Amino acid sequence: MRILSLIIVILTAAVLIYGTLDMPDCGNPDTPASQHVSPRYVTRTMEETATPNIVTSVLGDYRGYDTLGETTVIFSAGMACILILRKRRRQ
Amino acid sequence: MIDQAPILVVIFPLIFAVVTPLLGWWKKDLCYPWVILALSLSSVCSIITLKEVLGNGVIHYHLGGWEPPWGIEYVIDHLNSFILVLVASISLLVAISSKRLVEEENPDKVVYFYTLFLLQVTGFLGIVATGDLFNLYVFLEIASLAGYALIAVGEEHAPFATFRYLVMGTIGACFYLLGVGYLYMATGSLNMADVAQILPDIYSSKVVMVAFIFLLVGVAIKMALFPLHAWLPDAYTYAPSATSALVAPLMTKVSVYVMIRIIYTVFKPYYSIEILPVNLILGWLAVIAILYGVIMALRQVDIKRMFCYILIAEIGYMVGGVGLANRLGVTGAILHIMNDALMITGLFLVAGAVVYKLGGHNINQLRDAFKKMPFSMAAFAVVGLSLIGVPPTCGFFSKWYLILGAIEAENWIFIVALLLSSAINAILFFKIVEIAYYGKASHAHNGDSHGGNTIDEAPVSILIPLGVVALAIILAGIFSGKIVSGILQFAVPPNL
Amino acid sequence: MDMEIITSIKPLLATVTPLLCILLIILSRRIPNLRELWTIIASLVTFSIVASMVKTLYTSKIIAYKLVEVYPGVDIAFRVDAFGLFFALLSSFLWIVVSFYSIGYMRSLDEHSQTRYFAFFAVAISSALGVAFSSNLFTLYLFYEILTVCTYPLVTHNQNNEARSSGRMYLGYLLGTSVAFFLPAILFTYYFAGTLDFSPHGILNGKASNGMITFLFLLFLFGIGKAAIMPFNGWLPRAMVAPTPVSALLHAVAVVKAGVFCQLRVYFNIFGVELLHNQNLDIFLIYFVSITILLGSLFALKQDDIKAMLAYSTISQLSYIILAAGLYSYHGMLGGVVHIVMHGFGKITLFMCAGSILCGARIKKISRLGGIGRRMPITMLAFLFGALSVAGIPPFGGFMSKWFLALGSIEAHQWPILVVLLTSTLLNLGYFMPVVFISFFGKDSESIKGYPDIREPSPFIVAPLAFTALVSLALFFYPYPFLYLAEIFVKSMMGG
Amino acid sequence: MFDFIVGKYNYWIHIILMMIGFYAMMSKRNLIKKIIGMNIFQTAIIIFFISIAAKRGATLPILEHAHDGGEHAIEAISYINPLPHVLMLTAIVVMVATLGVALAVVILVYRKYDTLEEAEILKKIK
Repeated sequence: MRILSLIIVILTAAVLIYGTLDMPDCGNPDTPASQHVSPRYVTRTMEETATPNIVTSVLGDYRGYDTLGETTVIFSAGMACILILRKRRRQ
Repeated sequence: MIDQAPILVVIFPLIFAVVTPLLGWWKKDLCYPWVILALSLSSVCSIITLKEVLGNGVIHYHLGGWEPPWGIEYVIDHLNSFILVLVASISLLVAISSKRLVEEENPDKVVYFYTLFLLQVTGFLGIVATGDLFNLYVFLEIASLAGYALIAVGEEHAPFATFRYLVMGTIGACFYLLGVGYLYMATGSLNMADVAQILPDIYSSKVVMVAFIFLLVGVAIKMALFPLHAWLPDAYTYAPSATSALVAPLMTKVSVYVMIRIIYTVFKPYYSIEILPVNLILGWLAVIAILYGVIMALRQVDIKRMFCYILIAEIGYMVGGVGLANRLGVTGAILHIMNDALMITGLFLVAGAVVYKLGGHNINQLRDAFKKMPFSMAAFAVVGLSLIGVPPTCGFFSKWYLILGAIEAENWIFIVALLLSSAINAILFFKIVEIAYYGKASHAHNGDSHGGNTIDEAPVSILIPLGVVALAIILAGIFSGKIVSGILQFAVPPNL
Repeated sequence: MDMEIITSIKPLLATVTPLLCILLIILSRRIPNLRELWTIIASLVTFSIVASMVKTLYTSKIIAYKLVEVYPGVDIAFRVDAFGLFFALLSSFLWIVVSFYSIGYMRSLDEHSQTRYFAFFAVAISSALGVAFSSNLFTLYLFYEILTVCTYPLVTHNQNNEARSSGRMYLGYLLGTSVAFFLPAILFTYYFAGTLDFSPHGILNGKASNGMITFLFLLFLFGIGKAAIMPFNGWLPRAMVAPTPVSALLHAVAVVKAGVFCQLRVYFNIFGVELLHNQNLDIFLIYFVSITILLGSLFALKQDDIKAMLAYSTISQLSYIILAAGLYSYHGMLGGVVHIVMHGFGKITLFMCAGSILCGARIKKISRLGGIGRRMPITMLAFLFGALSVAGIPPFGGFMSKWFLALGSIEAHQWPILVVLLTSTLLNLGYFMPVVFISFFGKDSESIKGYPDIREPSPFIVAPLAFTALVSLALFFYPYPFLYLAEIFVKSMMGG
Repeated sequence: MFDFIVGKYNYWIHIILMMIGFYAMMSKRNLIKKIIGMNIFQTAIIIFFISIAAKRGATLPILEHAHDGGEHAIEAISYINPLPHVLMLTAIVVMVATLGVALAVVILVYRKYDTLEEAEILKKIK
């Protein structure tokens, strides 16, 4: 079992590292990640959301629906814990 | 109202879920009608959405008014509007059937059970509706978390099975998230349509390839595709009856949907088939999954576990259809998403009825079940015939498309696997039917059936959904031509 | 030769009437007399609907009715041509006779679950009519499978261990062959021909390679297991565990004739006789079924159980009918088709006699029949009539079909077939005549000696069998309208 | 070559960290250790995402002089990419929620079997 896990882990790592070979260097400002979608958040956050903290404006506004989902996740987890841990009342 | 229908499909269960604990705190009995109401509204909205899509084409719903790719959008096309209707209506049916089951199995947890039930459905619907890769992850986790909790409150060994499922599920979700990360790195976008537009220019990138692999592996874990299926039988066997009837048909189908989206929408067939031979790998996995599933099912003496292995085999059908990579095969796969959702719901509803009435899910407890529960067993027979693929039940028609697709793709081994699984399914169901039909061999001999075995049917709340499912299986079969020409032919990725 | 096509709902009505009667049967399950009344009424109504179509067919018209499209180009649709009506007329007429007989038989043996019995009997008739009226291979397959499934509860009516193992074999053979061979054959046909609609000259001509045609031919030959061609004949003798009316109608007429009907349909209207002839498949076919003809008769000689003997006799006689497709001549085809009716009336008489003996004297073995003819003269006289007709001795109906077949084999220059026919006739007499002889002239057997109350059972039993025996006789002198219909059909294939 | 390693090494470290967690999830026999592995795995993914956001010479994604009336031209290049941060805020919450549910399940397991060793639990199931 351990050997199998080790093989799987090494394989997974190999694939992941293989992927990094074509990645832009860390900190490179010319990556697609920094150039395609995100510049708008930086440059227009003030006029569109009036929030200087860009993370906040994205979190609460541009991608606010994700945050609703996030809240739902917490709610689910809470309900899940109650459901799981609530003990049966003794009759 | 009609403009907002796409989002309301998802939001109704969510809002109702938030209110459920409060309502339950006030009056416990209100939870059940409340859930039914929520899911009915959601189903109605999903049907409105489907009609809209059929009438006016693809709906783009921008959440918060932000245009993509900056904001999150819902993209409802023929494929996912169809699956939305399916998910919403099947969860409604399961919800209807759940009343007595939940009261019996988790009497003091009804309120929280129903809350999570709704959250689970929210998760499924969110996954299906969204057009954003990360948003999909969030809803995947909602569905998963609710699923873990719902399964954990099952029978004796449920908690440990849940733990294993949780570990596997988390690995799957993490792989998916990693895939999204790699993809984001390569494209800078999270919107599926946007990513799809950018990708063709960078198909040669290793990042994209790894992203693709991880997205698929992550989804494959969630759908329990063959080598990654190990968590499924335990988890769904020990789960409470209402949970397994909800999760077993839907979680896997939703994952198959996501797989179709990734392979054919985010990536294009050119990439998934010409550059990487995904179709070959999926084809082989499907064949193994089908054969493994049915053979394992044959060995089980526990009907719920048997159904779980059947489910694993059925996943093979759909994945195999996706892997055929031609219009017929993918049509078959999508049609089978519907048919299989109906059949698996039927199976687990029967399992629920059996557990409720006969007190267990060992195959021997079914003795004389035809006498005691004629309606449940009649519905079971319909489901069984459909799984075997006897016309006019719907199972026949998806097989029909799949086999035609396989002939076109010249994938003979898949045809053999399909036919072989039909034959083994026949043996399998026959085994159950025989036990339920003959009962104890000793007293069936002397033609008198007047004493002893009186009808002792499952409660109406289970029988009605079961009847609807059985009817739907037949109708879906008879009208499968209409479904395909009316909806599915637009749902198949256009560039196949 | 284009025939005028008339759209009419009659074929659908005829198929659905027995199904409607099921509802009434179930509703009136507590009042046996009313329940049986519904069966009788339904059988009369069905027959009159079928008979009302004869006139239309005489004028070289075809009745068609399309129900629903299940796949682009594939419908569930009805189309009544002379051959279909020919079979439907036979089945629906004999249903009336057997309905009366069933009442007498089931009551005199005080059988259990009679409601279930009558209900499934009606389904079986409905699907036999569906087979007869199918307009394409798909609809045919649909009803073929329903027929298999719905006769299972009839075959295993006794619900004891013997019934269980026979039921297994029954479904195993019939479902197994249909899923493993018949279904792939249909799919391949569709793939090559692009349609499944029956056409007077076949649809496969020039559509596939010679090797493929041969392959398809073999798939169909072995796939339609109901025709009981060796080596797939094992289910028929085992199915004799069913109550006698079931054996009488289903395993002498509806089910097995549906099998040969399907075979002929496929050879005539999918391949086309020309195609078979050009590829020499017809020669292969006639010699292949000759084996069944001879072996079936030989096996029948060895049997001591009356019904088992009749079953082997049926196996042998069914292959006579298949000869129609192989004897490439007018009279050969005519003889095969007409034999459906001649053998039907003769064999149903024999089966009903066997049931009558069981009810009147509780005897199942031939060796115990000594002297029974003196106690039950009408039954045994009817047995003689039936036997002579099946063996093909004038002046009984069976002679006519054998005569045509013999003429056909001369026309087709297949002398060995003539020898086969004559040998088989001798064998037929060899296993029938001793039965008749000992029953009239033999010593009283032990089963009869001490039982003075052995006499003809209820008139419900005796009247139907006397009636069909007389019909067997009458068919020699007046074989219409069956002969007309057969002529119309065979001419439609030969001409044009 | 050196540049290559300097440019990519951080990804590799994240990957190694992930794999440590992944290995623990699969091969550890104690349920709590599995959960710890799960956490390591998830945390590594979060760090990985965050490192996508990095831009050399850029600052936090909070606008300076935001309220000055807009004379300062805001250049995307001077702020790091905010999107991965947002995603990871969500992911962290998901992770915590998963952890919570996992622990609750573990408690339930412990109540049933009085142990958290996988081997012993399997023995008790049989």
